[in-house]
Amino acid sequence: MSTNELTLTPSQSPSLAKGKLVVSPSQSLGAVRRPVNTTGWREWLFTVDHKKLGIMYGTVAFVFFIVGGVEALLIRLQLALPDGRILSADKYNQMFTMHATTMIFLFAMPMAAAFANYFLPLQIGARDVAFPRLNALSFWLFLTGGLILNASWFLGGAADGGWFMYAPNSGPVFSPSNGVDFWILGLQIAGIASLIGSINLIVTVLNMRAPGMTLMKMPVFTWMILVVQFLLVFSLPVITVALVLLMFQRSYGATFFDVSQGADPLLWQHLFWIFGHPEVYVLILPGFGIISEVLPTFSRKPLFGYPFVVFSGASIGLVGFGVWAHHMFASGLGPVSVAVFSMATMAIAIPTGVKIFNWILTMWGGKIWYSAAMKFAIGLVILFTIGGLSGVTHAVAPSDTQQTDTYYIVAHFHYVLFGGMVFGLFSGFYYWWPKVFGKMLNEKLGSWNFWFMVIGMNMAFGPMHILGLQGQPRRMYVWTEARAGEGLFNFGFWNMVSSIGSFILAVGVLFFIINVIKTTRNPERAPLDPWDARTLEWLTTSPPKVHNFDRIPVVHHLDEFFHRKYEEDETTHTMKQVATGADLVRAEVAAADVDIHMPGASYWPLLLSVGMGVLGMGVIYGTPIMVVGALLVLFSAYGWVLEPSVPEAIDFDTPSTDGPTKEIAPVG
Amino acid sequence: MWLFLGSECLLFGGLISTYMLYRGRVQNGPHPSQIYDIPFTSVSSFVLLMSSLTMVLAVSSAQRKDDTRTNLWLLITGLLGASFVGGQVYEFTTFYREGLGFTTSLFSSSFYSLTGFHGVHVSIGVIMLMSLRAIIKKNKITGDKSEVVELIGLYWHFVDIVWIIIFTLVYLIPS
Amino acid sequence: MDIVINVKSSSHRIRNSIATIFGIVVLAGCARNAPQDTWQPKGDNAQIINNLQWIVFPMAGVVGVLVLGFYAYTIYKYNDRGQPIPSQSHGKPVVEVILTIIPALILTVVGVFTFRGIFELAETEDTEMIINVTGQQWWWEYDYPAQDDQGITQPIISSGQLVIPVGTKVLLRETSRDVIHSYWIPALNGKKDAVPGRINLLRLQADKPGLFAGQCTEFCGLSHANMRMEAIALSKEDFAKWVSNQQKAYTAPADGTLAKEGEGVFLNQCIRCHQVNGLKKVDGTPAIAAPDENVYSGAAPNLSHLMSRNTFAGAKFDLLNKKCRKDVWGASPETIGVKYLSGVSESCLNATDLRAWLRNAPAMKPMYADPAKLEKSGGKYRGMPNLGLTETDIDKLVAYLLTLK
Amino acid sequence: MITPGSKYFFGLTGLSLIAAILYMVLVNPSDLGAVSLFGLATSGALIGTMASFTRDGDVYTDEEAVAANAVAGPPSFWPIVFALGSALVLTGLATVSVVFVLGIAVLIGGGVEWAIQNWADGASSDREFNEFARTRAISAIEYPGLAAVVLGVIAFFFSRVFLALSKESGTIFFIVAAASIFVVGILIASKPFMKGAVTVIVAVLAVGALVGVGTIAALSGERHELAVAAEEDHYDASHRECGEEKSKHYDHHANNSVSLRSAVTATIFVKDGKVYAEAIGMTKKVDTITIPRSNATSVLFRNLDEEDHRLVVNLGSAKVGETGVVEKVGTCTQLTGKNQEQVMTLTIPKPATDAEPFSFTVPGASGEIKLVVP
Repeated sequence: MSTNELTLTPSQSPSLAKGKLVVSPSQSLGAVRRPVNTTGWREWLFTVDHKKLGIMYGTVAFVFFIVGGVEALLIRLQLALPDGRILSADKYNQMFTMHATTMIFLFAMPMAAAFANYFLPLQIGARDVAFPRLNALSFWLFLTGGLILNASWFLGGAADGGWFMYAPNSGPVFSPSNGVDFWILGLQIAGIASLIGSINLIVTVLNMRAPGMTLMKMPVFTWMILVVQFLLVFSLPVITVALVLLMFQRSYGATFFDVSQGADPLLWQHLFWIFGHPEVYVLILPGFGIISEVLPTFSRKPLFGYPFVVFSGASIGLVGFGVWAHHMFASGLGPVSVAVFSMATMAIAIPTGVKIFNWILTMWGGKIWYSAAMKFAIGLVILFTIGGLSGVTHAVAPSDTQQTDTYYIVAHFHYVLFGGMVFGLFSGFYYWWPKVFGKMLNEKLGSWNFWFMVIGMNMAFGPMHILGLQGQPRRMYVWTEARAGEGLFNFGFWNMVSSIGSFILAVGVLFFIINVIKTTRNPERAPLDPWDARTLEWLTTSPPKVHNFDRIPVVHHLDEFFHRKYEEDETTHTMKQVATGADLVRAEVAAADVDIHMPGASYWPLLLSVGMGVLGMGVIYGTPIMVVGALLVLFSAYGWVLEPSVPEAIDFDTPSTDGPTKEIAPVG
Repeated sequence: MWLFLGSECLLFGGLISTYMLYRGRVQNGPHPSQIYDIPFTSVSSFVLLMSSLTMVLAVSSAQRKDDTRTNLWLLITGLLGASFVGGQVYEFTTFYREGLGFTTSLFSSSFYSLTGFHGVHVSIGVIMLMSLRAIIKKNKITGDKSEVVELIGLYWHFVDIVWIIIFTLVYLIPS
Repeated sequence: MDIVINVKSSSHRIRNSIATIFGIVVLAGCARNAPQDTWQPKGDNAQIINNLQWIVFPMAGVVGVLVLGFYAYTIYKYNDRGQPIPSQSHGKPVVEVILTIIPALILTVVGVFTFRGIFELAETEDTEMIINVTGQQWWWEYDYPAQDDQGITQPIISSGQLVIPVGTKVLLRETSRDVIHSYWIPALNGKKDAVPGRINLLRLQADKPGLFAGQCTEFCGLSHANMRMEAIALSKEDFAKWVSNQQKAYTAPADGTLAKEGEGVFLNQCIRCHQVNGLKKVDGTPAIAAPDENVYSGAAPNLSHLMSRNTFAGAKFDLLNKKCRKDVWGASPETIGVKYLSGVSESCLNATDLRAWLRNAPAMKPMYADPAKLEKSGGKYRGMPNLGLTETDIDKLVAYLLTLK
Repeated sequence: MITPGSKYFFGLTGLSLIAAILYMVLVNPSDLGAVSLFGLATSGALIGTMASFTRDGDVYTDEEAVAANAVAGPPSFWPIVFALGSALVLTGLATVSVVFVLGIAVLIGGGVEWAIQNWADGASSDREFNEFARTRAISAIEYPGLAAVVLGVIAFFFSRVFLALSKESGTIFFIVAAASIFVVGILIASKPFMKGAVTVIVAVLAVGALVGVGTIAALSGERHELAVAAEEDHYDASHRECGEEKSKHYDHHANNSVSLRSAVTATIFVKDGKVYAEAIGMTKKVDTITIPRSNATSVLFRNLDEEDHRLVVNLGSAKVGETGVVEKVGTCTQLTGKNQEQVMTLTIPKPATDAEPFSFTVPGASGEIKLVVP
């Protein structure tokens, strides 16, 4: 809702209107004055700038990536040898639950949100997202959720039911520690964050595109993010219901999953997977989006079959809602449903295949530059193809009953998610680092990073295919010699290979961290257009200014930036360079708009998130805390409503004060 | 708003399916067919339905920039909504008296969750309507009033439609 | 399985040396004798699945090799060697359509076979024998309802090892007493969850006598990894012998023996949860266990004829010592019946594990048996607690248990 | 930085914290009173912080100039409300918790209003502007707060009326009330030159009338049947009567619905006065049903007979409590009509003794199905 009308500027002030000489407030009338610092930690804490939020999302998500990674290494250490003793059964169960939860909800989703936040407005030529303060709220809520989830480690043990937390094993009797409560609340809060974020991004894409940018001229990354946000909007409420039911059961004595009352535990599975399967695409489509930018850029060719890629992305999203029960082939659904879901699952392989073909054909006939970003993108295509094909073997329901819940499925989804998602994100890191920080990541270290990761990944997850087919179930805190088989290549061998691989993988990630540290110390600035890129985010300085674009670009082509640099030679049909990227950016700076209103910083999103966290704790630790949390939430919401979204003129830090306002940032 | 409502649809979808799954599952306490008072609930459903009509009137008055009538219809909608909530409070009380607590059976848990969630939505709607009325009265909305009225109207219709679905599935279809 | 490996080797452009290693793996792949190998069907149902696997895995392998081979060629060929920037074409719809139709066709073929497979596996009409299988944390209970045509005149109850006759279509009616478990004997069929409050059907049939391993495959809490099962297929004659042994009445140990004292200890301690059919209290009334008062799931393994089984504690531990155990596992289909039916003799007993278990069960297998942490389950254990038995008690108990043939 | 304005609230926080601790120690550490006092403390702290943050509302003004131009604010009635709230809290502590909660609510409401009024009065030397500031700061709370109160009042008193009336007249009352709201609305709207004030007056009158009627209704108590229902508890297990004839409580409303089909282990039929059973997975009729011990298992009962029947399960006998009286153990379904079915869910912890085998029977029909618990 607009709060603009509530801003009181001196010209509107009744006293001045009457011409009386009184001392009047000359500043916006917030209950608390809005933060005006533009330096130091306050700038970050109270910012509503989508770029800063994007960087914060990325940083926090990367920290959680490390946390989840350490959990994974502990798991692999435990399983390297039979009857491992590194972790107790209890700790191991918490470890794999939190590994998955952390990687999915606290790394993959927010990291995608980081990219989306940062680049989506830039790619569509907007100054910010539609609701900047809501954007800040999303971030802080996500952080609160993440902290609550991980706080459980220190407060009586983390959740231990596996990331899909099947009822009734997650019920109060079977999981008596508070871990699952923390898990529920952490996910609820992180879920609210995602929901707000996705509505925000959808509105941004639909309403704030630069002039001339039709939907079919949007970069593929933006398209994929849009599809993901729709998936989130429609899948998150379902998990919310499931979590609420579980919370009622655990905290308030309801009996939704209590079999002795006649409950059906499959309800949880249905609700969970109606969310859970679209969630898989939520995780993977951003990766697809990133490489759909990287592959064309480094092949110097547009994406092959742009509309097909877009529509296959959308149809993957759509069909993704109709295949949830393929996670439940073994749960006794009855042959008809199994057959239907089996077929639907096969059908989803088709658009996925289309994507792979299009990526390959994008490179066909190109002029390929194998930079680190490109290597990761190629790695994604290969690894995802393998993961996709093992996915087809799961679609064959009878075959799936042999493979599901074994290491084969662990291998499958790591190829899909690690191969298809993490490689995409790393590709994005290398591709966009110069844009975000104005410095180039070291290509040589990038290469080491890539090769260690790709070898480590295949050594860690490749053998899991074999382990699964040899019959090693997942989620076992120990495996036993008695079931390992004979000969050299038994459980023992492959588990060891896998564990070694996981450490090689970790070294690969370490290379990335070294690279980042080295780059930060390196004073050399990156060129304005290091990759000869194709999309609008490069049409501004690196890093971009607070208001993103000095003037809002007008779009005529898909890959607008590229087409401003190159023109096709009529006779030879080759491309002729007419300008460099740097030239274009300089031209933009020269023609800058003046007096750009940007939304001002705010305390409230942060405070509201803290309030939500306290409220959540109250569910576990008692009503008084809940009351405190609720009051905090109400108080911040009140402050929020009172605060005008755009600060008074004196708070502007944009250059000029005279001249008409050309662009007013949206409110929210 | 549409996105939000779409999201809400799924939320209610989840709750309704939970209810549909569990409606006959009674180990203790009364069974749905034993306590539902269909005539009463029909009336309250009808009241809610009428409030949708008055909401339409409010929106059309707002479009004609007729503030007094907008206010009137908003008030009426709010009152009808409030009396619906009153009906629900009554219904919950009688059910409780009949021995149907929140944790009595699966049916009761899912019934209260579903209708409770809906009741909260209606209450929020009523509060929005009343506040909106006050804001219009004080002439606080500088922009297009009818747009705001329409948005809240959209929400109100949504809540209403959800109720019609709930009423049909929960009360009318014999389990 | 080898197919997957092919995909990998070609995919990553990993050089020849590594490919050779994978080649060896392929050879090793089928000869490893892993007890839970999913590619070694030993019965009809598993065979149906295996046939499907032999369609879809090679198909995936071939497609993978083709696609990735083509990709490798692209990567090699279009490296930047100074060629001009290519024309900015947005692709050819014809190619797209063809590339959509080809996978669709392949998948349709796979789909048809899958469809048939699903309905073949769901067939239960011609069942010859039923067994109720009940899962709980963390062991399986098997009970055989009376079925005259199978020679079962009284219900049989057992745990740890499922005994079935060869060539008979056996229907498992699975359910659970607490959380969801999953019953999986890979050599005989795919897995099927045991869902509390539901009865799921799973058909097994073994072609030849043999011992088949399995493992609970739905995460079921603390000791999920220790919830194992074994299925033993016996020839029809041997199965009849097994049945008659299971239906044999209880014989109390002779007075004055160590075993008789063990019976006393049993009646003092174990009977709280563990039933031994036919056991009588000192006053002559039947001793009925009350697991429902002590264990949350309300059940503990019935120990009648314990020594006819080869495992205990959810099949985590062997009742046979290593040598005897190997003897049974390694037996040929012809001899396994005799070896299995001979049960556990004193010389074959795995006394170490059994005694350790009686001494302190939760230390041997993680269970929720700490009374301090059982608030949410109303003070009931989830698993066997530490009974604090003395060594002499344990001696007596072992002697007694050995009489439960 | 503690400003004069915030001191009040910090004081309030301290006092109510002490009160809360005392209450928790003396009365009950976990009930509503403690929560409310605790909430009062927190809200006091919050408002206090807010006041000190805003430096008592000295919004970026030159303080001295304000002081010099200071104009007395309009008279305020919030202190009185505040006092009323305190009185209610005290009364509530001594009497009913509803009054107590009401008091807390009034206290918070009055406090907030007072604080903001106070703040706005000091905001500048311009009264109009101060008024504007007040409205702006408060309306975000006031409107929804008031709306919630109105909603609460209507819902509460409406439901009281229904509870007091009989089922039928309650429904009629509902129709009349809703219809009159609607009709009055139309009547007012149909006037070409309607006035907003009319609406308000009518609405206030209506709500006032409702409060009046509602109070009377609340005082007169709930209708008879409800009180009886609460007392009798038709659905209590002790009312379960398993005879052939109809039971007054248990068969109060017959429940002929089944939703647990996936879980039934066997189906028991009665047809032509005879009982027989079928079990899942068995092609032939069975005369024995095996149910694992301690496992909730459902059995479906289908009546194919002309007459009503119920399924009874006999589970031996047991001593009841400490009295030592031996009673039959068992349960039954409700009376089931022709072609209807009902589910019986059983959890049997122990096997039968030889003397008293378990069985299913149908009163009024011949034959029995043996029930085996191994």
